[in-house]
Amino acid sequence: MSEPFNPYLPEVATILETVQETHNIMTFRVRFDDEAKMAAFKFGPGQVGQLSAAGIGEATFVINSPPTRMDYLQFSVMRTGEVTAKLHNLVAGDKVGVRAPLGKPFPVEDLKGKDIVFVGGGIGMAPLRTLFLYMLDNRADFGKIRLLYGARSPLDMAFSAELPEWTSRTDIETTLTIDREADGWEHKVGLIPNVLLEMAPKAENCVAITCGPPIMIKFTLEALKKLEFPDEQILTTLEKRMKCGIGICGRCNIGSSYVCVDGPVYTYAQLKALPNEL
Amino acid sequence: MSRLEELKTRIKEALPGLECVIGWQKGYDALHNTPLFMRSAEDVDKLEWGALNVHNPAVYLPTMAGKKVGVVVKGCDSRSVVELLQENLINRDNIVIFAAGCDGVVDLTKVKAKLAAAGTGAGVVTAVSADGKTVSVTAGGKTVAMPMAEVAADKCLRCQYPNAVLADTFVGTPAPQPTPVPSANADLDALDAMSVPDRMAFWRYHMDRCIRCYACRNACPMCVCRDHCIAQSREPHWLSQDDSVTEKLMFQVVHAMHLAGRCTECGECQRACPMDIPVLALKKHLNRTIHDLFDYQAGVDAAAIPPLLQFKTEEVNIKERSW
Amino acid sequence: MRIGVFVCHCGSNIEGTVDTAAVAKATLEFPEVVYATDTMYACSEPGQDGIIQAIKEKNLTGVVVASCTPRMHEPTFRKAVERAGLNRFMFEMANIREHVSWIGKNREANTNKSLDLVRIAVEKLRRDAPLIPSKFSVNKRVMIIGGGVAGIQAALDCADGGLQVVLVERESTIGGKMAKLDKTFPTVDCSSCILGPKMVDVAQHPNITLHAYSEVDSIGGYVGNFQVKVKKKATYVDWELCTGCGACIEKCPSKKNPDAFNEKIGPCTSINIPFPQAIPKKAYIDATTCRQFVKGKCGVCAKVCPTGAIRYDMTDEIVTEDVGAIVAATGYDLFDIKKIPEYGSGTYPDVITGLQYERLLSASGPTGGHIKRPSDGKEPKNIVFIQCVGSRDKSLDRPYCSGFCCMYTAKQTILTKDHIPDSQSYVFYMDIRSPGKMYDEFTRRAMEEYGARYIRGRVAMVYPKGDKLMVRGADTLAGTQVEIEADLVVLAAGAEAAKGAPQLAEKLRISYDKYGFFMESHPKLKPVETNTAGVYLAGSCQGPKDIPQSVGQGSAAAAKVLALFSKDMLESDPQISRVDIKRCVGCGKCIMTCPFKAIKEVEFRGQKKAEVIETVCQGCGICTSTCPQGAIQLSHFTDNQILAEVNALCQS
Amino acid sequence: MPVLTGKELRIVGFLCNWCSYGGADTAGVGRFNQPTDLRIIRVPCSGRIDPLFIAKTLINGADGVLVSGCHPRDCHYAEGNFYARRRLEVLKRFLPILGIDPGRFDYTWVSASEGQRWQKVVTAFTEQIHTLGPAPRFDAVAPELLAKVAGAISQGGNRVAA
Amino acid sequence: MAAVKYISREKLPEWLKALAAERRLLVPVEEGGAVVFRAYDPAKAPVFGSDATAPPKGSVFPASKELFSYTYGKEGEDAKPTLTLDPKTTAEPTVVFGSKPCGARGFLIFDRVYMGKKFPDPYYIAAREATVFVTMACDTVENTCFCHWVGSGPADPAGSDLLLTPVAGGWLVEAVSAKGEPLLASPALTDGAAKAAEAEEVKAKTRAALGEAPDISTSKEALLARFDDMDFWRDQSDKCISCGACTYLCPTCYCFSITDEGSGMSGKRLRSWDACMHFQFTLEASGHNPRPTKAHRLKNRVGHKFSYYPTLHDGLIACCGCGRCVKSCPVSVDIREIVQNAVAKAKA
Repeated sequence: MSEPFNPYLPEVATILETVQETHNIMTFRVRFDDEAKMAAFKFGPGQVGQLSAAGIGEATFVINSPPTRMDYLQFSVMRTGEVTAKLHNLVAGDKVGVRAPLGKPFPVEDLKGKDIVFVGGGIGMAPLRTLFLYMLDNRADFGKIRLLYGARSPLDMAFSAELPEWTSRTDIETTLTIDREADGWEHKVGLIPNVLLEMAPKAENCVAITCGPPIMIKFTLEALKKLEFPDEQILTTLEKRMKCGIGICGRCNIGSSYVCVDGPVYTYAQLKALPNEL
Repeated sequence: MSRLEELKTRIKEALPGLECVIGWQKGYDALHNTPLFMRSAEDVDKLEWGALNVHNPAVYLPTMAGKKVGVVVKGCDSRSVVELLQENLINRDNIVIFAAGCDGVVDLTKVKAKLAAAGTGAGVVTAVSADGKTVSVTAGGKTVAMPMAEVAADKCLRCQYPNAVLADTFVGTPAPQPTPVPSANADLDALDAMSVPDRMAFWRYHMDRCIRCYACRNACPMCVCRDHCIAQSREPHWLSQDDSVTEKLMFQVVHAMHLAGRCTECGECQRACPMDIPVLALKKHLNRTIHDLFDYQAGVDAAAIPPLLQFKTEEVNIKERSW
Repeated sequence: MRIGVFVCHCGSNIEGTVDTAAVAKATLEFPEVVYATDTMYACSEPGQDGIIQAIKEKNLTGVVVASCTPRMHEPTFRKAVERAGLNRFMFEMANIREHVSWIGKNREANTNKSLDLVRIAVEKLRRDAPLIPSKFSVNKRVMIIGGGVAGIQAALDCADGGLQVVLVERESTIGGKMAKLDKTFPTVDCSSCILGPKMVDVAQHPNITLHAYSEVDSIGGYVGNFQVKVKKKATYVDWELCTGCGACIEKCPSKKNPDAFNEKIGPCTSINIPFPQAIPKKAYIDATTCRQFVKGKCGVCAKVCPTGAIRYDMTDEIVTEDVGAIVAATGYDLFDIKKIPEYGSGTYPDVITGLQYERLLSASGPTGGHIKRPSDGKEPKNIVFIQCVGSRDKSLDRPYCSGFCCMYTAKQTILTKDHIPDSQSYVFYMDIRSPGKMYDEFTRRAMEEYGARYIRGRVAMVYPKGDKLMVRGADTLAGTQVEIEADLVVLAAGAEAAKGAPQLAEKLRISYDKYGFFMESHPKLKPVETNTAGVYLAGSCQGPKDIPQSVGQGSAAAAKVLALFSKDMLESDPQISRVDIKRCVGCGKCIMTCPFKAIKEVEFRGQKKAEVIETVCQGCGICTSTCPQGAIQLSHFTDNQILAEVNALCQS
Repeated sequence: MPVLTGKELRIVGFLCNWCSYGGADTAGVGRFNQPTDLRIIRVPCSGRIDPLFIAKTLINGADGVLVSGCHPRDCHYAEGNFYARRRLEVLKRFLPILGIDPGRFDYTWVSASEGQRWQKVVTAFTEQIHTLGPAPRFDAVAPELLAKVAGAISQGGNRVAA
Repeated sequence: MAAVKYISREKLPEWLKALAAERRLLVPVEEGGAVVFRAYDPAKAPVFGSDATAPPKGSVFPASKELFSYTYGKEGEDAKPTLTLDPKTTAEPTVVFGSKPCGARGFLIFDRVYMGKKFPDPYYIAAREATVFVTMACDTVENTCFCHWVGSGPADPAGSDLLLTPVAGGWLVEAVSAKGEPLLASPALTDGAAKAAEAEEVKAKTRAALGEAPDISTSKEALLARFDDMDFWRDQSDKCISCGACTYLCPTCYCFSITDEGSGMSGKRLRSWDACMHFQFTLEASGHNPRPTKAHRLKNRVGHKFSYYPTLHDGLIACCGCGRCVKSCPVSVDIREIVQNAVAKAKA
């Protein structure tokens, strides 16, 4: 008799590779040990997973590799607490548990044919990366794609290995920025919202997708409003403390919306309709 | 003017300069009073004074740090205020203390037992009257008269400070200090009389029904860690979430040890416990130890240093063991 | 995490009673241990290379070595893992030698216990985090406490090395015990002839500031930045003006005071310069005997002083010296011979200590170098020396050997013969301890060339007979009782810790043994270091020493200070407490209990929080056990680490 | 297997690094034979030892806990053992009310030079624990004992009303 | 429906013994002044008079439950790590005997969440299916009772499998679900038809004693309307001490925490009761807390029960009106008052 599906039971996965992105961000590339399950695994860009270090606990991270590249699932983990500290101690070959996919993905179908502006700050680039790469892998389906990615300093910039490719591609427009001047930095210097205003993307047929620290989001939203982006054309992802990931345990709800099942992707219009408890 | 009326008058006078004044009002039924946060004159009119004011309002003070608040206190409550002052957890300039002589408060568990013995229950109480000596409770149509000495909280039966040890406004005549009643320490005496293995069984029996709600902790005015209690942290990770008697007891040990030399025996931990677990006995025992070792009582001197936060190079009452 | 476990045989020291291979194999069952091996000598070069190689080959991220005590080789192995690229705190030790193999012979129990100790080391290591030291500047001044020969040597070596030196001396002159000696063994050269020039060097050295007649009042700060408050005791003489001419001493009417410098066998004046070669050569008034102070009138010295230097209203003064290191060289004091009444000290004036005898021998002593016994000034002919008075005697709680008495007694018998050719010396001894270069030859000369009669045995009692003293003892070699008629009895009083040594140790935050001698960091490998960074030891304050040993230690301590100061910046030990600002409720209990004032209150977003001052924190962890919410955690000994060790031991 | 069943009991030691751990080292260097039950956890200072560690260790099933630090006045950190002395004494007196035999915990002072004293302490404490035998556990109180105590409680009432 | 039965007080132990022989039988017993559900012990008389201090929530949703155990291992020469997870979803057959209707009704609230379509919870489902509720209708009402406010009542059979109604000399026994029926087979039970009328009378009398319920049908909107009115929530929460008594004693509170506990190579992942009134509940690793004060947390607690849950679940209020949160609250916070205040404020 086969066991009923157990939403609490992680898939055992092996770390194939780790990348120290910044002093406190580490990227993990993992594959399920059960190859059949790996082959059958489906998810949409923006969906999250619970990464377990059994014995310590679980934490939620977006799957930041795109569904178009299934050699591994990639998670980028900023060290903030007990679970993330343990994850940072792991090395290739170590075992983790993965419960995924959870939550809802970006509304990819609705984005087709649109111009896209990604605005990512710091670790907030992770949720954007999955959709960004998905779009690159399906380049023809989308209009003009622009990426604005900022971090405090060059050393705080995750995914640095990929940046040369992103900046050199001609079918997209990538802008990198840091908060303050730094030696050897060849890109922009300035706060993300200001650089965004300089870029001045046209709102027409364009969707802005943003993720980053709260303060950056606040001013980016203001900038987008200045640029006359309607609320429905702004997408962001929310971060909340989650335990179950399946809409039960009662932590991540904002009123009656459970971020773990209804989110983490929301339009600004949806967010405004929710009670104010971020 | 009664103590209550004078208190109301004085609070109304002071209220304009205060964020609020904390006291008591009638609760959901005649047997239950409940804490009252007075912000307007109408609120002040709800104030109650008497045997049903079982709660210790000092518990709210540390969370209101930075605001100027008033608090109405019984003698025992005032000791918690003193202890909080001593530990710099509240600022004397921000606290206005209103007090009156206290004739003791009831222990609702004892009242419940009396009602049960009379064939009725605390859930159906319709009226309560008290005259200082007797509490009359009407429940399920029966009126049960209970001598105060039989239903007063243990702390009242051995009360040393019926009048606040510290007050800005003390109204009415001071209450006389009651003669200690032997049964006031019955819980600790009973434990003392047990063998050590029996005590282990005692705690195993009682802690088993603990639901880990931490009411004991949150009702404790000296549990100042509150949101950051090590009972619920992973770093440090003192307790697991296992539903086991060892984890539950370990929390009581944490609570008691953290209170050693700071506990004023207000009894809120035990009163708050929805499962009626006699956790106060642990603190009583520690207080006795602290008194024996350091001749110290918490909550009477705002300038004192808690005994476990200081030392003497020669400890008079600690004998070195010979090996 | 990838942990490697290395179980050391320590030759047969561990392997003899612990199955190290079995321990290594079993540790592979522990979490995150990916490699385990036994090794012959983990601390040896090949042993360390093996660890480094394994770290590199097996990609280890943490290492446990099960071997000897971490108090011995933790630094060694930390350096080794650091050489392999790991942070040095990603390392733990299990002490399976001192705590296992050496204390029991049951191989099964030892093997099992060793495994348990590795288990807790692994659990602790799994919760270790890399710690990175921060740097702070060093005040390159050094304070030497004590101006005896050890302190003088340390001061001169430091000063010659270019350091600013503050030398603090309790007496009014430096020189210490050596200044009181007549001659020194085994060369029999004049003590003041070899010490005097060094004392002058101290006085003249531009890098040395001397605070004589001063004591350390309190010590704050930490290595690199100590603040020492020095109490300059009132001398009642303005030393800026005093020329040391001695006019006041000549005229002082209070002349019959016991002279401390002469070990109280001669008199001195109330205003005094202890001896002609004193450094500084300045007069001071002993207020306990001075008539001006005792009777309220006199003022003779003030009248005669040609420079007007007398200041009866002088008071003690506190000066603060900022220094980066401290050398304690406070020397020793003598065992109080009155504690052995059988020897008659205190009752019979002709029972004296060896050091008093030195003063009788010394040309600058009270008798001008003529041996005259205290009672009647007669020249003694028969002199009995008694060894081990207050040494090697459990009944007196002085079980240790004072080390130098055998040698100075031999020297004194030689000098006696030189002074009084027709004299006869007798020496009662337990064993002759003369393990130094030319030492044993020297004692033999005393017996063979100078005819001292050595009697192996203890003296039972000394009693008077006429103007003589009868010394009754045993000759254990002959197996007979002996009784010797003596004109003078000289007791080789043992050395004990200087008065006030424990109090000073507490100020220095260093340990001392039950006799008051300061504890060195390691009895063999760190003889002049202490467990408090920046505090060093020289000379007899650490235990009885003769002159060459003291001088050697003075130089050694100086070398340590020079090495410490060779860097402009010191690294602070990162093993300190850290505050989780999110969890701190600002109650200040940690601030109250920190012995080092290393925690301060700060304001963070309008809330009170605790903050650790990195360079001041010493890593004791009192704050961690005080903080009820565990918001301040001592790195490397966090609650979770200790709890993990506890849990590992409690699991069934 | 953490302890040798039937031969050893579970004894946990908390020793300060500077004095007592060194004293235990000295005992080792002197080859002073000791029972093998004790497992030593090294801490920097006896002041680092939160009494709760000891309570936790005992409640979680250790048969004995021994704490040792520098002699009073001789703390490497000047004051740690003074605080420890107060806290440990309070704990020691607290244990019996919980139902833990106070003989299962002791604290003492042993300096780095006192190897022989350490041997004596370990031997005496280990003997003491063996005399007490394996510690009863809260989560395994014998049903008969539990029934007896429960019976007494339900008769006398949970809290004694006057 | 099977015929109604009757069980006399005298025969009750016989029935209980029979039930206990086949499965875990939980009954309310007094323990140190509190009444809690414990495995039946013939030597200890169950307490059926007043409602238990703690509801039988733990029978299906234990305070702490192992979701799975984990074991790390190593493989081969180079000690490659392995990880094995072993879940235990099975549940022990159980009868909960003697709960009041509100205690059993609580699981209706659970069912909607734990037996949803998207992520049915195998642990809950197994336990729920293995548990039979033999409920006792109330014959007295307490000051804290308000089951009639939330669509329930003193003889509400919802969530129960058998319903016992006190009548003279014993109880009328009615099967409410097919799951309950087999339990009626015991010879201790006799035909109860004759007692049915008396039972109806008891039910009606008890219901009448509760009086009229106020109209809180607008609570959904009324509470949402107060969402940003933090002064309102400050006033409601002032005296709350932010403990978990209300939550843990609530038959409908179903939130939980997941934590790992382990030592060495193995351990377990636990699901344990958690309380939304605790600061830690929503505390994020960064230190940010979306519900930083007790006012925020009480708002969520009341809002969840009387607004958010009904919004998601066809208007069903996530409260069974048992009144434990009021009765057991150390400071007598009264959820009835809060809901009414919000409703009144919305009307005004």
